[in-house]
Amino acid sequence: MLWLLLLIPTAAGFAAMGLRNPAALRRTLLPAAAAAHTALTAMCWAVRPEPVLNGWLGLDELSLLVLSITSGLFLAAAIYATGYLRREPPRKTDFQDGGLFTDAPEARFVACLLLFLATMTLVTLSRHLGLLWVGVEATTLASAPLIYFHRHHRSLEATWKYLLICSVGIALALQGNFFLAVAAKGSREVHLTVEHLQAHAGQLDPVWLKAAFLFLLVGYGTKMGLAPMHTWLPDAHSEAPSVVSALLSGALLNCAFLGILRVHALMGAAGLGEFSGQLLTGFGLLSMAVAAVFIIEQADYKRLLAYSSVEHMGILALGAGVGGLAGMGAMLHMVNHSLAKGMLFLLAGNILAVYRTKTALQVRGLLQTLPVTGPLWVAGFLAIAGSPPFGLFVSELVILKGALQQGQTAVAIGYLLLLGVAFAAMARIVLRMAYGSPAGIAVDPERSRGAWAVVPPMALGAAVLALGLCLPEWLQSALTEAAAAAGVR
Amino acid sequence: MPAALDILSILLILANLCLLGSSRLATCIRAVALQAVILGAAALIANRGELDARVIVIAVASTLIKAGALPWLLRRAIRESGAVREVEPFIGFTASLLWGVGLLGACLLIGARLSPHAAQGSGLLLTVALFTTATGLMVIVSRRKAVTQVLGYLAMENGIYAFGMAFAIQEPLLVEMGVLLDVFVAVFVMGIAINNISREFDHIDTDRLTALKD
Amino acid sequence: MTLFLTALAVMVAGGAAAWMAGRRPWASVLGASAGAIGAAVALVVATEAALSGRVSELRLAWPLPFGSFHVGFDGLSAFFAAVTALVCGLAAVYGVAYLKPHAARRSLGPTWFAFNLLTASMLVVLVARDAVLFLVAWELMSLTSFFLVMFDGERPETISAGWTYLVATHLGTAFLLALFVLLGRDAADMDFGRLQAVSPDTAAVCFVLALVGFGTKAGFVPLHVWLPRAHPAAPSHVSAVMSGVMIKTGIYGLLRVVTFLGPPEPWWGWTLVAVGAVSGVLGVLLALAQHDLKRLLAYHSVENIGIIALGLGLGLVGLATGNAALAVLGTLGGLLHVLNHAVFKSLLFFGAGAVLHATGTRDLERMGGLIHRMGTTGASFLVGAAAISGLPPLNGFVSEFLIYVGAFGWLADHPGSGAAGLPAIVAILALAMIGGLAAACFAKAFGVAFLGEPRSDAAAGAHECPAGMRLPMVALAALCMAIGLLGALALPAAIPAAAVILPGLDIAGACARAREWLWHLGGAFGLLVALAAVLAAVRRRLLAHRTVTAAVTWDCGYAAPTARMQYTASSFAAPLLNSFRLLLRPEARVHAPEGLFPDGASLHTQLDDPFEHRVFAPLFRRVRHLAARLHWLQAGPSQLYVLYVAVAMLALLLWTLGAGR
Amino acid sequence: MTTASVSNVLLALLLAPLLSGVINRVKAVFAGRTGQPLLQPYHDLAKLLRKGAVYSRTTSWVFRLGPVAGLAAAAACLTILPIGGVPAPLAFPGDLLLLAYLMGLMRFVTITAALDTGSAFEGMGASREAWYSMLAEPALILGLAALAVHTRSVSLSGMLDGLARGELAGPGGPLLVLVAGAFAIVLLAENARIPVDDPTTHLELTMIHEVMVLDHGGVDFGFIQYAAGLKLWVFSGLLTGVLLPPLTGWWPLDCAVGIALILAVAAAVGVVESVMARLKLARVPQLLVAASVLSVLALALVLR
Repeated sequence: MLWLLLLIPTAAGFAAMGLRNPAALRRTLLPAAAAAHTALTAMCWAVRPEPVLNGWLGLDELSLLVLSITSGLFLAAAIYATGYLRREPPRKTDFQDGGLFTDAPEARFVACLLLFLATMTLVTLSRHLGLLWVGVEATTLASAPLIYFHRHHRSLEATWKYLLICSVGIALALQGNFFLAVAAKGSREVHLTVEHLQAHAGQLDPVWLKAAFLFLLVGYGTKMGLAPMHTWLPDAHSEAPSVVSALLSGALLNCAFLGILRVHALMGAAGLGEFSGQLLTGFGLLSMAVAAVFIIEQADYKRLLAYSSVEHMGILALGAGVGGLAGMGAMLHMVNHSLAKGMLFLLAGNILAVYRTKTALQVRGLLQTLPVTGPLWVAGFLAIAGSPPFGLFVSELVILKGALQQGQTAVAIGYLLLLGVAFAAMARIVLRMAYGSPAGIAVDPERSRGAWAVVPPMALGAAVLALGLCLPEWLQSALTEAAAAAGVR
Repeated sequence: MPAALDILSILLILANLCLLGSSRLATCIRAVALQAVILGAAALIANRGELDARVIVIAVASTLIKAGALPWLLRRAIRESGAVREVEPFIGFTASLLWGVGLLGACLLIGARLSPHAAQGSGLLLTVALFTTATGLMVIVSRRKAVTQVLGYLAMENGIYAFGMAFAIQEPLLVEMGVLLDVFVAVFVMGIAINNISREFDHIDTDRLTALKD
Repeated sequence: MTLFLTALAVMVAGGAAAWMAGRRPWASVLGASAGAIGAAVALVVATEAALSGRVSELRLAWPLPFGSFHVGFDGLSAFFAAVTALVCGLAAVYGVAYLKPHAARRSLGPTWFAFNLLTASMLVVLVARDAVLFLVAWELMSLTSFFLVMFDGERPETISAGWTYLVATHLGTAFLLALFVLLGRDAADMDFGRLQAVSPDTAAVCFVLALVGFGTKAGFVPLHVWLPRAHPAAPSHVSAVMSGVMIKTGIYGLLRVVTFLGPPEPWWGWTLVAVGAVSGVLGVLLALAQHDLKRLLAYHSVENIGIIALGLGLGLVGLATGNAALAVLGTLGGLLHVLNHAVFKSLLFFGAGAVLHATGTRDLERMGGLIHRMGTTGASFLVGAAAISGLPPLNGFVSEFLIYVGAFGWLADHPGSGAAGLPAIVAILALAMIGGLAAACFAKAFGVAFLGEPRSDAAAGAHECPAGMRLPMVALAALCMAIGLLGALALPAAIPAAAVILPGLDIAGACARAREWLWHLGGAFGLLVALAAVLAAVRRRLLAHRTVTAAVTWDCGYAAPTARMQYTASSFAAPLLNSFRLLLRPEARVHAPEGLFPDGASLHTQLDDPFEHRVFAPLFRRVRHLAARLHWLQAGPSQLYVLYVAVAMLALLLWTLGAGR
Repeated sequence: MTTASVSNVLLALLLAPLLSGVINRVKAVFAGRTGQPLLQPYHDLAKLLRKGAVYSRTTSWVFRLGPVAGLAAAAACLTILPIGGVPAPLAFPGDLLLLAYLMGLMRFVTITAALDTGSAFEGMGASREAWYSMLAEPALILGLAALAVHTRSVSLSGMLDGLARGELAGPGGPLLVLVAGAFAIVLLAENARIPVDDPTTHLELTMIHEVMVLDHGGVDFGFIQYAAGLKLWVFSGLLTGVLLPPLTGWWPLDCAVGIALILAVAAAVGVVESVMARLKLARVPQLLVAASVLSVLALALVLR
């Protein structure tokens, strides 16, 4: 079963790479593979598959959670992408400097999407830290071509920064793995599998372990988008096609977070949980602050969303660092954020297609111009800003309660304050976009793409709403177990 | 014979300083290649105890790739983009050297903190490995060309590899997968990117790569 | 309880149906009737519960972390719920005719959905017995009202007003989050029954949090800045609901939370009295300076919230010092004023809406003489104006009377009490100033808008509004008089609420006494009305068979007075504002006549909200500048970005290992 | 007792116009003129009530409501005002506030009636009236508060009883003097007398109260004049109640004394008007604020 999870997207990917045309077949291949993957994931909830590859591949609550998010979001993105590919002309003029540019071959795009899914699945499934690292590295390789889909110099620049910064981070993470191995030298015949390390956490050398945690935190933190390592994120998200941005924000960042959580759990088992917790909390607050700074008066609405991702990654880190109830909150928040952010990026794609600009000030009267996308955009903003009745309100409330229960009053205050600032700044921009009169703005509404473009975001929005209205018992317990698996106690 | 390891370490340091101090791209490329060779040797020496095929293959392969394939590809990129053969640093070479010495000090401190806890392996090599990584970062940060950034990245890689040597980590596949994958990234992906850059901008300076900002 | 919830369900369902109906002509009627019917049922249920004071609860499982769908009625909830349902129902009726002109331009379904959802969420806020449910309903209320404020979102000023409102209410909610989480910190869930302050210090912190969080919604100065911007922007029936009842949920929340905090400290009451005095006086002063009718009314909401706070503050002082008389009179006065303000403020906003509907302007200086064309509106507006000015024999005076008597009585019982008497004195002084100023302000508003000659063609061509809008106004005007004359009958509705707020205090006697006084007051009012009637009859008899001729206004010998010679609102307000210029710094743009043959001359007084322009705007600007100054962090070069990574790495390593942590 | 109260009210209704007659006589005496007869106001009223009416086309029913409601309010005041230690027919806790706010009502209707004419002069008068009364109101209410504390009563009737005899000499003396001062100023302001306002001026620009009623005539004007008399009566009663509480226990005598005192106050007003000049408009607020200060002082004194 686990093998299937890995094989389906990989095979589909290579197949897509292989068959250059007919395009129609390829375009059906993408959602089909995604659907199959989702179905398998759903089955995993019913029956938990056995670990394979002598325990290197396995599925615990945490990985199942992340896997489900990734798979579900990918399904939505795949459907959206199908419509996207249908519409997108191969050659178009760059609306920023008017130059002509082409897109990468569609076959490669689809293939990379599927491989991206495969690599992310690998990250979630791997119980071996080395293998997990390989997976994270692989996600970089698979996603870089996606960012360079539109072949103009801005997207190339974004790709370059993404590659460089993430590779550096990944290299540091590798260093961290080595440190871990050294730390484990004390216990004979090392295995970097989660179970093994947890079992022998006692014998690990604390100093090396701490150093290892630092390296892995910075390394995976770069990928996750924690300030100050977040710098690749806004560029990549603003230049990549919106569907890719949605996957980056909604799925990739979680996978990186998963990497950090694995080590955090290990630290906890080794009795260093406080040390790692404080670091996570600190990075969380810092990320929220930095994100707030750049959300204020942000001119580009896709960058705005990217920075908001940084902010929410900060919230996740903070929640995991504070621990206790907040850990469960962080898990819930991960789900909510992925859904809401995916929705927003897909909608941003629609807006971009119609308004042909990423400058927020040049977008006015959304509610009138795009009768479906507009309201969804406002709803998505409210969701991501954490207003009821959307899910993020609940998770943010839980995290706050957790923080206060742990007696981290200062953290709670900073958390509330930064949330407020980000909200105010974001509201200013979103309102200007949604309201106002579209008069005097060149829009070509025929470029808005019917059901393909609105159904997926609508579904995601509905999911966030549902999570805000009711959180079934089984899900709550699953989240709690996931938090426990993440070593957040 | 840890003495040999120590000598290699010293050589590694020198290579780093050369990388920091030289003004010509070609020299830098050679310096990195040299590091790769040294590390290949170090690998063989470090695991002389159990010198099985796996170790040899890995050492030789990575040496060949990093000392052979990479320089060739980088030179080609430079030739194609017809870029200036200068390094064009943000920080002067002397300054970089001084910085390098400072980094060395920091690494010594960290190494000193760590090595007593090290179960085995050479304390010096540990320090040098860290220093090499730091040098790589330094080169990435302080040089202007995309090529030099790749070089810096390779240097980091060498540092990490050296670290792996220093402790002869037995964890199956960890070192190999890691190093090979990273090399793969450096060589192919970044290579491709560089070629794209040179096509798009007909040069490989990164100072034109600053259109995206706030 | 179930009936109540069913009513809410009907409301929301009707709204949703209206949304589905979209542009169809009957969509508006459908939504409105659903809202009105639901509100009517809710009104009946709530009134019954308020009068009986019976406690009824209902708890449904709600799978949210530490949340449960737990609602219930007690005196306090029921009282506020009744007021809310009353105003919302009438507003729904009023809204149909008011929105009709927009129907051609846009679909009204969504508006009605938002309106009904607003009503429903307000009522849920009032009956919620679980913090999570409360917060959800609270935020839902804010959001729906926000969407209604953005009704015509094309205009830039509406957008900025909406932003101000959204941010203000959200920041307020942040305080509430902190408050409730702090109260429920050690509890497994956040049911109201389990909320408590662990220590006196926590209680104090919670009180401050509540004061800020709920005060933002209620519009305490200086947290009121969103109010005069958002309320005028909304459609008038929404303004009525927001000003009349929505801001009262802030008062309700404050009272509700105070019941969690155990025995109050005296300084809580003093703070509330101080806040009330400041809000009241500043609110009415700022109102006096406005020439936008709806903005003026919005500022009066600030003033009346101040009066309510005065009463409740005195009540808290009484509760803290164990003085039943003061506690009861203050609390009852405050609660009754909640009802009264809801009645006459929504009446006034309906009137303003009718004027806007008829003349298309909110600017007083462009109105005048409307009473000739809009008789009913004018008459009901006059009643509302007199009532809000606290003039006998209307309801405004009744509630202020109770607060006054509470303060007077307390002073009379404690001669030589020294500084302890300060709250009472502050309350008296504030009420006295508010009384005079409010009367002046509404003399201006009514006089300039409805009396004299029309100042613009729009005013000259005005027409009376349709019956659908007149009916609610007349009903409310009648209610103003009824509560004025029979305040003693309205009082029992507030007594159970007071009992909830004042636990452990024997209030029966004081309540009975207050009621008796209100009977006296009603008698005096009756006498007044009778006298007026008799005199009117006499006058009619005297003039019956005599020559009654019409002429031009005597303008001191000037034969041809024109509309532009009338006293303007600016001129009327100028001297009063001038005596407070040190406090408010009003801007007067005077263009004095000069030369032998002066051309045009003009006087225009205007007053920017000092808190908005001297406190909040600079604050936000400073934050924006700070952020802008930090943008170099993201300047572009990849080297810089890698440097961040490297520095972070090195710093962490040195910090951890170097310091031997 | 009720007979006494009712007789008080009736006497007030009967004698109120006399006050302005007294004032005019006193002024005439000071000016060395013969002056109009003491009962002239009655003749004026009778004449006005016999006249027809001329209304401006601008005005509406609000204009006609003004005099009626004003007179009603003033008359209603009488029913809660005790004279000479005799409780008022309608005495209940808090009636003092009703008194103050009935005055407010009277003012409100006058102002709206004035605005109804759409004349610049009457608008100006209305603005000034609102301005002054806004300043006078705190003085009155705080003064009443001081009395309430002093007498432990929140009802006028209870209060005036509570004022023990000979207080002026006793400890409460300073208090009473302060309050009396405040009330005196309020009386002058509220009844549009010099130095605040000049009822006999001939230049509309300088009028305050008189200019508001320029357009009223006939019956309406009669009502207004009569209401003005009643208002003066009420304030004088308030003042004398404070200054000189009743002497004997026998109510007819007390009432007689009380009424005599009220007439004396009218005479005093006449004297003030004769010896003082009218203040500049800008100075008046200072006078009124001074009154409030007196009241606050009194309050501080009694709460100390």
